[in-house]
Amino acid sequence: MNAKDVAGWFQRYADVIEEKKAWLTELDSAVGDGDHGANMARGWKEVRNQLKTFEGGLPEVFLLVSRTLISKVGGASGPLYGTAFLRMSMFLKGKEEIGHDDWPALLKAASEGIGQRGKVNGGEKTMYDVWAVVSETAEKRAGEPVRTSHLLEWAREKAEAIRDLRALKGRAAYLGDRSVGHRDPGAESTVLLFETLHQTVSSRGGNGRER
Amino acid sequence: MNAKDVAGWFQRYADVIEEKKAWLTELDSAVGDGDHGANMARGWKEVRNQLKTFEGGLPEVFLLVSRTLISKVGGASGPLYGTAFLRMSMFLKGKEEIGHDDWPALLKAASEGIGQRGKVNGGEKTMYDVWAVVSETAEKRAGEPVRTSHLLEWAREKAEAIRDLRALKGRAAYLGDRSVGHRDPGAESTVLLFETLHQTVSSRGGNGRER
Amino acid sequence: MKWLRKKKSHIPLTEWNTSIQGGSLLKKVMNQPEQIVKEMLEGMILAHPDRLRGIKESGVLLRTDAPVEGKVGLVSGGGSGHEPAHGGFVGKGMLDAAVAGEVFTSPTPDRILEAIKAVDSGKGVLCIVKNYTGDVLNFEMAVELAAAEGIEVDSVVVNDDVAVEDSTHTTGRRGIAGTLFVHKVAGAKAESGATLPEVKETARKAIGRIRSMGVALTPCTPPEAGKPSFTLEEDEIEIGIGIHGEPGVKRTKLLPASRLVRTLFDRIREDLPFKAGDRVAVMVNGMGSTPLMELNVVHKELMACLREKEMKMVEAWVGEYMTSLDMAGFSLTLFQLDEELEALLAQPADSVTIRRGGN
Amino acid sequence: MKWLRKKKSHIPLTEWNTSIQGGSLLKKVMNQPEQIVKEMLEGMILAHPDRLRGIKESGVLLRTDAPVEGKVGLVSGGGSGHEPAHGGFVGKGMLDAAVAGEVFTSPTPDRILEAIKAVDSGKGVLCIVKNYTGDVLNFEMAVELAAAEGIEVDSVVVNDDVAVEDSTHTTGRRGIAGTLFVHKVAGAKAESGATLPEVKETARKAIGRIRSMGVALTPCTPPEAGKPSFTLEEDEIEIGIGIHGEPGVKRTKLLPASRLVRTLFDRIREDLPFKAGDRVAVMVNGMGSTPLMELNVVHKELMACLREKEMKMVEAWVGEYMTSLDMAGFSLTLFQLDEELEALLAQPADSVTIRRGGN
Ligand SMILES: Nc1ncnc2c1ncn2[C@@H]1O[C@H](COP(=O)(O)OP(=O)(O)O)[C@@H](O)[C@H]1O
Ligand SMILES: Nc1ncnc2c1ncn2[C@@H]1O[C@H](COP(=O)(O)OP(=O)(O)O)[C@@H](O)[C@H]1O
Ligand SMILES: [Mg+2]
Ligand SMILES: [Mg+2]
Ligand SMILES: [Mg+2]
Ligand SMILES: [Mg+2]
Repeated sequence: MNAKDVAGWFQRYADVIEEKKAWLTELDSAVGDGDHGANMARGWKEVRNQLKTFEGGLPEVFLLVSRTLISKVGGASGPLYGTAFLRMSMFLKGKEEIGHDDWPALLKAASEGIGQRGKVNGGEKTMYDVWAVVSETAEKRAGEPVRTSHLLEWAREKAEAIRDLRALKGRAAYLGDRSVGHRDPGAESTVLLFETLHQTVSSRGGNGRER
Repeated sequence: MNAKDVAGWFQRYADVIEEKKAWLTELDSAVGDGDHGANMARGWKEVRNQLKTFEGGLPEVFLLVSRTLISKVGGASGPLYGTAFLRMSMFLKGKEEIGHDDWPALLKAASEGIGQRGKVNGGEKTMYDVWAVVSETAEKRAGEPVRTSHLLEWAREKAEAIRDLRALKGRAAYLGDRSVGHRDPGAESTVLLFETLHQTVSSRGGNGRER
Repeated sequence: MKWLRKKKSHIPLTEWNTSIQGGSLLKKVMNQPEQIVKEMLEGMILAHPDRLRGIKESGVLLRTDAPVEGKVGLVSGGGSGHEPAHGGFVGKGMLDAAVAGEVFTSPTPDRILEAIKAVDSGKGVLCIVKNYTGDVLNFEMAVELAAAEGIEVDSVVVNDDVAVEDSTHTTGRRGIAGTLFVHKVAGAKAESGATLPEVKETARKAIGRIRSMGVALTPCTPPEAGKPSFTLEEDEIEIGIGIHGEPGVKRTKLLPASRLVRTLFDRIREDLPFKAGDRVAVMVNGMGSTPLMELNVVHKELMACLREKEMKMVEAWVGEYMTSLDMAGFSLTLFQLDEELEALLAQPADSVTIRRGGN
Repeated sequence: MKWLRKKKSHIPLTEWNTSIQGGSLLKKVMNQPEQIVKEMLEGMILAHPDRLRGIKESGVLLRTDAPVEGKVGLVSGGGSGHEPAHGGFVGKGMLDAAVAGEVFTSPTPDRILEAIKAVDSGKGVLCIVKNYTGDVLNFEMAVELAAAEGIEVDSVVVNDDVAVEDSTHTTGRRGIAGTLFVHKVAGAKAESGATLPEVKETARKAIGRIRSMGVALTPCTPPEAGKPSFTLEEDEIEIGIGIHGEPGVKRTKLLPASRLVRTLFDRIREDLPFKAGDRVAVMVNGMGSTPLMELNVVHKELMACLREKEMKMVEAWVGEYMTSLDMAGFSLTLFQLDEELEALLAQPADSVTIRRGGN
């Protein structure tokens, strides 16, 4: 994927966030303060605006997203996603394309960023769990080509699996046992990110590299 | 009526006020602030308490009621009824009985007291209208014996008649035209006073003087 | 949740929340509704022992240093349910005493008399009364009783509510939140050592220049009555509402803040009338359950109205001053200042609610 | 009612009260919900131009005289909807800046950074942060950015809410109304000319001695969400509620004030624990729509609890300090003082909400 492909991915994600805003908010109402949809929509709307006039390389498009999310989203998810995209931008410095082999390290950079920022190690029932499983599984398979369909599949499975956990971080933690059974909003918005990645790659048709 | 008869009247009135408290409050809710029942009940409960140990003459029993209402009722009705009973007490100074011929002047004293205190002349749709009609009609009939059944009848008729007026004084005045059609709480509690007077006199059975 | 479970089982609600009519529960933080005024006054004194003391069983709150030698005493009061009015305005530079009646019921003359006696230093006492029949009558009787006891005493009646028609044949305008500006300027005047007629004159001048009007979004529920004082539909508001939940002058659909403020402002402005070049103090007064966030939005809109009419705001009170229990809504007050009033308003004050240093 | 009728017909509600979900109307005094924070901040500045100025489009309120030479700057903030927190506590002896985010949403690092830069006089800046993941993360990033720009900057995190279990593996306790006591003592310390590490140490000491817990009688309704943040039955309350309407620790039937206060008091007292002989400051904080009358009843009950446990109250804040929009309910805070903290609490302050003269 080059800068243009990535910009397409982010545009698509911005659309999906707008569309799923109410749903994300509903998930957050059950376990948090009911603003995850509004928070994300505020940030990604601005990303879409910025992308309209954007002309830059691969690391710059990630940096643009990072800065925009950090300065527009607020709440917990702003700094967390912001850090993830910042770390990815740093990893991509000097590159013009994300190749097959880049995915494990790229995802690791993002996932570690979230883990550090959020002070989580996994199992706290946050978006980190999804990022971590995607990054770790990709790494374990080192050598095999990473397909976006796999990333999506792992993300979905994890988001589903952590429903039964008790939240230990973020606002949902205040619920204690009452958080069990509910979806985590940040985990779900992360799944959507991989879903749109996969859609973007698939719809390019093209060389099948990513399929 | 001597002091004992009057004490009996007031005791009976205190009972009736307790019983009709909710109704008076309801009337006041429609046109005022919904406390006339509570106000009156607070005052007359204390009157009943005081009467238990009371031993004094005719003016003193009126004075006791006046003082108690003034210091317990608050609102508009406290000073108004308090003034009425004070003026009656003053009129009865030196007397041991209320005779037939005393009624017109006694009621006039009360009615004038209320008129002065409330700065009303009649027609403002307040308790004064009832006191005034009773006093004036009794005066006009000078010479004829005043029966408590008449007092009650005049009071009832007036309270009914003023329903169709627009209130000009008291809280109900803020309603403007919207007060038309509603009963005035103070007028109704005044009717009850004459109703219990009549009941007291009737139940004495006795010499029929008052019937 | 061991800490909750280990208590013995809950007191049945009917044992304390009993005076509720029609069986519906009153969601208030209280014990017996009949005790709420007494308990509130106790709480206020306990919270501010340096500023307030009480007269037992009388509903009277006093400045700790009352009577203040060489100063005219100021007494105000009325029914409870308007907190912080009036106890929150007792202190140096404002009231010497506040008399609290039952909820929405004027205090009785004997209690007002106690307050008058307690604050009289020999220089006389002025009562500041809101224009409601009950308040007027009870204060009037108290003033007569105090005069009979040889105290130099007088009263002024505040009637700032432009929602109500004014006429000598009627009860006239109600006294609402603007009363607190009267406390402030009369308090500063009294503190300066002025005589009773002088303080009264200042208070009267202020009253002539203060105009207010309110709006309710929801009714309030008196603790003893146990049900709302009136009803409003989901999308209805009542413009010109009184501070006891008395009906207002007009029901209308909910309006945006800008429209709502302009409606009240126009009526207030036209009434005096206020005019270009006027220097004014403003009050945006919350009715009890309207958040400060919304009151600040109201203030912003009010400032736009003032700018448009070229009036100059020199002082703003934005918050809860004269509430109506848990009513949602607000009132606006404009106070047309002259040199004396502006200076008095800026004088120091040290009450629970209004505090300002010397400047 | 000519004055109303002569206006042109009402703006349809849908033109402004539009973001309402499920079609139900939001009974709030507002214009567009998205604008409410901005309009509120404008209103605050317009009401207090002598105390507050703003940084355009940033949600930052500053002391008019910031940066104050030779003084450590103090910055706090968080989501809006808690008014008067935090803008009401900006002023001499308290905060130098407050940063307001959207309703119930932490402000972003760039805005916090602007505040830090605006109050830094070269003596360094301390951020006072409530313990919510969003607040902590955004302030943390801002502190990193400020440090990168060469500003001496640090932060403390307040976590006074005993309703939430504390553990290093979890988010830990929330920061609620007790935060305002930290503003007061850290503010006084900074005003004394102390260094950043000294101010931080005082703030940390205070945090270690402050405990709070709240209860909700009704939920609150965020203006953009347009529906209550949670639901409670007619006779139900939620004990241990957070200030954003996050679920509390326990639902129970409505209790009389005395029981309710004792429940919170016991939990708070046992936590530190507070003990006989302690000198404490207390805060009875209204959540937004609980009348001052009820808060004073709560205070009376709290004083009974303190007396019983032989604790000495030396300062009481009874009113609205850290609200949750229009939620009904209250929180209690106890602050165990030592000599330094008691003296700092008594120092002068001149913010919109807390004002006290020199003494
Ligand atoms: N400490 C943390 N580490 C990682 N992710 C977290 C952490 N705290 C919260 N989150 C994520 O953030 C999401 C909530 O985001 P959002 O609702 O936008 O912010 P807020 O909680 O401040 O309202 C949660 O669903 C969770 O996935
Ligand atoms: N100025 C007045 N003159 C005579 N009666 C009055 C006047 N104002 C009010 N009232 C009477 O008082 C009654 C209301 O009494 P109440 O509800 O106890 O006091 P409040 O109006 O202070 O709540 C009215 O129904 C009316 O009859
Ligand atoms: Mg959230
Ligand atoms: Mg009444
Ligand atoms: Mg009344
Ligand atoms: Mg949030």
